[in-house]
Amino acid sequence: MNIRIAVIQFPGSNCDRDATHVLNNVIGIQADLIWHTNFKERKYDGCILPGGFSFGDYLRGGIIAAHSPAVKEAEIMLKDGRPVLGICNGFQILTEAEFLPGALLRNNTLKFECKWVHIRVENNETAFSNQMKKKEIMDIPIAHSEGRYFYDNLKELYDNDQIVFKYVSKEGLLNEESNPNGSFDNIAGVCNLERNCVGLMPHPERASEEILSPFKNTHGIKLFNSMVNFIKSKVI
Amino acid sequence: MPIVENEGETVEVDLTEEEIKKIKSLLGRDPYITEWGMFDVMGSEHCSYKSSRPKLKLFEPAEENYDYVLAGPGQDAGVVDIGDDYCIAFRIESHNHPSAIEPYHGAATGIGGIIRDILCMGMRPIALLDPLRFGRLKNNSHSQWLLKYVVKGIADYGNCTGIPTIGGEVEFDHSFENNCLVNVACIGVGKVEDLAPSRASKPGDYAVLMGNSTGRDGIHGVTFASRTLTEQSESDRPAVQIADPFSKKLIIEATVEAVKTGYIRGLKDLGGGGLSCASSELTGDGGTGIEFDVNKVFTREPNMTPFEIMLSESQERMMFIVKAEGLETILEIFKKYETPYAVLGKINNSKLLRVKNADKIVVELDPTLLSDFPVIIREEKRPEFLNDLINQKTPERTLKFDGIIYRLIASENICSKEWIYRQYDHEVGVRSVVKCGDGDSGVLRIIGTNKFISGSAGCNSKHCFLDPYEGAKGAVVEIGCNIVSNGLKPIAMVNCCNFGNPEKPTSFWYFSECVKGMADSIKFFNIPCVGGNVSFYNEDEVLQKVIKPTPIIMLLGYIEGQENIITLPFKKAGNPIFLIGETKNELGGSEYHSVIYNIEGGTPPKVNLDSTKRTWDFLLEVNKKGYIRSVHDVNKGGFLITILEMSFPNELGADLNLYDCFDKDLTSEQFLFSESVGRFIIEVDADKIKEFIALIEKNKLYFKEIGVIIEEMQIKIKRLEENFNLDIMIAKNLFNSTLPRIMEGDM
Amino acid sequence: MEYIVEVVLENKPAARDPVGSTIQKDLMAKQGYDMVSNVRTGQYLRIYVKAENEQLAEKLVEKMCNDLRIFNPVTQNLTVLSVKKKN
Amino acid sequence: MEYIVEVVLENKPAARDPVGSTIQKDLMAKQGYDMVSNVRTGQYLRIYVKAENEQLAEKLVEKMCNDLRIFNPVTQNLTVLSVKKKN
Ligand SMILES: Nc1ncnc2c1ncn2[C@@H]1O[C@H](COP(=O)(O)OP(=O)(O)O)[C@@H](O)[C@H]1O
Ligand SMILES: [Mg+2]
Repeated sequence: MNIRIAVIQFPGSNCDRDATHVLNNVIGIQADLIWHTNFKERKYDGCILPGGFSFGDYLRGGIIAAHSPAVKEAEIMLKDGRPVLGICNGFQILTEAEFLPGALLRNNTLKFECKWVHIRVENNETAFSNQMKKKEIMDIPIAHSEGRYFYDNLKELYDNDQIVFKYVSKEGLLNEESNPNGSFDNIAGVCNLERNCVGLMPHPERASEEILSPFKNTHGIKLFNSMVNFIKSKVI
Repeated sequence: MPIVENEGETVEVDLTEEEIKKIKSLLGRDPYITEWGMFDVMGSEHCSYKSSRPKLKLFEPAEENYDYVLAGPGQDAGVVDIGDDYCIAFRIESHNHPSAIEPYHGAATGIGGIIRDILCMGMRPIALLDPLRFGRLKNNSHSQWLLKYVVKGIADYGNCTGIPTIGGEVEFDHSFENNCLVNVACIGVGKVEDLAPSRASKPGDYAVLMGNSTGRDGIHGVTFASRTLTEQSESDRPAVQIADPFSKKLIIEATVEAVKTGYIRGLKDLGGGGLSCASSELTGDGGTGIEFDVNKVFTREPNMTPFEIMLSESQERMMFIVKAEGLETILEIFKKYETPYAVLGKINNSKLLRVKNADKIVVELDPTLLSDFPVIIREEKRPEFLNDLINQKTPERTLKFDGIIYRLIASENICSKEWIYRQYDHEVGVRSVVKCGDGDSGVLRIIGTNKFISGSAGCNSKHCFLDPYEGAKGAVVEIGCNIVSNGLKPIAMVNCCNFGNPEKPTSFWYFSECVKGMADSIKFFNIPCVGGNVSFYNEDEVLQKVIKPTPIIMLLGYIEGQENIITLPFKKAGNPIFLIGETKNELGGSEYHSVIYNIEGGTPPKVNLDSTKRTWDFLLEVNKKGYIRSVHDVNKGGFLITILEMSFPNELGADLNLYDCFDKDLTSEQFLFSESVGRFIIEVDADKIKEFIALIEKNKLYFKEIGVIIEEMQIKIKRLEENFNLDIMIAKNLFNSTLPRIMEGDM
Repeated sequence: MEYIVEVVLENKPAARDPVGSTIQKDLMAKQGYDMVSNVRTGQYLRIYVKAENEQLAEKLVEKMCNDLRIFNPVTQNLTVLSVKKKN
Repeated sequence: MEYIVEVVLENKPAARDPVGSTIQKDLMAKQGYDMVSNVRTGQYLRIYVKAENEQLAEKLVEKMCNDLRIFNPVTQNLTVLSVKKKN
């Protein structure tokens, strides 16, 4: 089948081309860059809200973009089971749109943090983690200043198994040193109840080619491969 | 400053009586008040280069002598052809004075300005670099405040616009205490066909102003930048602009998309001098003219006068020269990105810049009058204190070597700069192949090709202070070594000259010597100078304090083939370590002198251009052959610091036998701590030693095999007058914790 | 009639206020201002709005802030500081 | 005695406020709240400080914000919104 993915460009998105590059040139599926006011969900099997600073992150990361018509289109996709991924600023947009639980606050370091971290797979039954093993550790970079995950009902997240990724040490230990921004319970990514919407702060598109990885691996690509697998398995 | 008037209006201009007379006679009448403002701005040091121009002539013309140079000095950015229709634009600028009083917005708008310089060549900006200078940091809340907010300003602007900051440099020295330096560089990539000249060459084209509205902010910003920072600056304060990276991001996308249509014939950003500078340069260089009404310009505040509109330096504005048939397409693009615009008027062949306010003419002159300001020949004189300084002796050593090295590795100028580059998104764009800290330069891939480019920028201000000619040559060599260390070849240079008041003969001497040093060395290496920027008046008149001369060099590296890219960390125990290049008795201006003895003098390093060139060629060749595994050039603190830096990332040690590794005339401390330029530490593949040595001997390079990499986390130094060990974990901790402890802690 | 409505968005206590505590701890206390026991920070907005009267201006701003999620109900509180007629 | 001093730091009136204008234009106006003509933003601080009396509390806070460069007078203004006794 011909899979077609939309990568939404909000004013101020800046990882839109990077995600499109990985989908088109590394994985080899069709991904279109679409300006947020022109996005129509009908043509697409899935969509990605990329990283960046939509509307400058003015007021709060993701809040202004959450009102964009593109987000309403994404909601339609979610309702009929198609996959939607939010990376970094995209994650902020998905929480502000209330498609995902919680909120992303200013890092407790009070600074922008650009570095490679390690995340552990907590739930491998989502549209974006089904090609990973549970508890698998992945090398991936972060680059954000508002990434401290907060939610006032953690129990609900655990009960519903909505935590997808957690920050851990190289060896897989959950501790404060491996938490780059002060996120509750080291949470790096969550999903919705239906498992077709995932948001995460780290950047899988920057960890999908060996040449870019200080660890010479391509762990990030598993997210996109999971999406492709999810789309294919649903069609069959 | 003289006051001029016309029709009852007056304005203060920073022009000499002679210049005023000349302007009147060229024009054949008294300039209108807005014209006075334009002459004032265009005649400022910043715009006219009136002091520096005679010296900058020492650089050979780049476009004529190098066939791959597509744009050289005089354009908004230098542009080089890297083959297969791709070209690279790059440039460096200073934003020192605004940053000294408002570090956050000063630095941020500096980034904004340099991005526009790249953008207006029609290229997409893909990387930033930031060479910085501050006063000493420890126990100095002013320097800490400046560093904190300069870094935040650069981070917020670069990160938001999605342009990675791939490298930079920083030095801390008391001379920058009241005059910090914020230099910013930008690199752009594009197709040769998209190159947009800053020229309006064809009558009938439309001039379209696009971007933010024009306000009263930053009127006379240029004149401000060209004046010494004194008490006077207090009242100039509103001259610092507010940064708006989000608008800039939209302008970048709209501009790149517009350029791709093929309908843009000329493009110019509005920087110093605002609309008056942009419109006169576009038409002046294009041999055309234009007429427009200032009321077409969209303003942010009501009742702005023509003078204010023409001279406002409001940020984030561009002027497009659009082919008539493409106007509608271009305006549609601006609408998509919701960037405001105004079609000002049509280019004509009058060779006149004519601006009206409804029926009244406010400007009517030949635009070339504004760009040809007469030069001023400045006096130069070597300062008398230099002789004593250079003869300063190294005090008797009382500390042990290991203690000295731990102190050096923890010192401000040598310690890790990770606290800075962590705050920069250095990976956005998925091009960053060698990232901050992994190598001496930032290396980027050009997606869709097997081409790689790199950038590195800096200089050693302490060396330049003692000997500006050799110091500037040393800067070219050091930055070139940074490029070569990662396997690329330096192909073009831009520079940013930061000096004191040019009206003072000693300050001007420093400038003059540095330019000579730069020009001589790049000529020797066959590297074209494709652009630059001069910042004078970095001098505190009240305290009589001048900055150390700082000729920042930026080099662009290029190579085809991923296999050529090499990084700094030691790779494997058992591999031998070589020191290439000769160490001389050159402790002058060294970190050893400054950190351990708090002295600035001594004999500064002299450069051997010939052996450096042969070393570069050799390294590029052995790297191609795959004989070497890691490379790092020797810089501040001497070669043991270099070895430590290579040992940290993979936590590998080294066993060094230094017997017979240096000239008998040298003492051990001179050998260990001299900062002789053009040296490298190289890890050679153990299986390729023979081939490596054969090739190095064939090239007649000075080299020593100094030891071997070991698993143990120690650097063992043997066969000096004292044997000693350095613990890698202790050194690494000192290296990494210095900046965070000062900036987050209580020092 | 035009009114000026001042509002402040603050983090709920559970969401913490690292900016405020850093200012108090790392800046004020360390520089000798130890008479400051606590600092809380927030985002301040001054909104210029047309409305019939003061009450309506306040109502409108409150409704808008809820509607548009000007404050994030998961993490923030909103307080109207003042409503004034613009002159 | 402990006092609560509320202050706002914002860009000088003649300076731009890109945050405020983006909120007004891209959020409020686009979502139908076009009765909002302008928004200016700032940093809000609520400072708990020990002092002899109200005047001194206000003075102290102003001096401290200047001393510690909590704001930069080159681009920003500081306004004390209120001083209250803490109960
Ligand atoms: N101001 C800065 N901004 C960004 N990166 C910086 C800055 N200063 C230093 N770096 C980075 O830190 C690393 C080490 O820098 P430096 O110590 O100057 O290198 P060198 O080993 O050539 O002396 C490099 O990757 C450099 O780009
Ligand atoms: Mg180096």
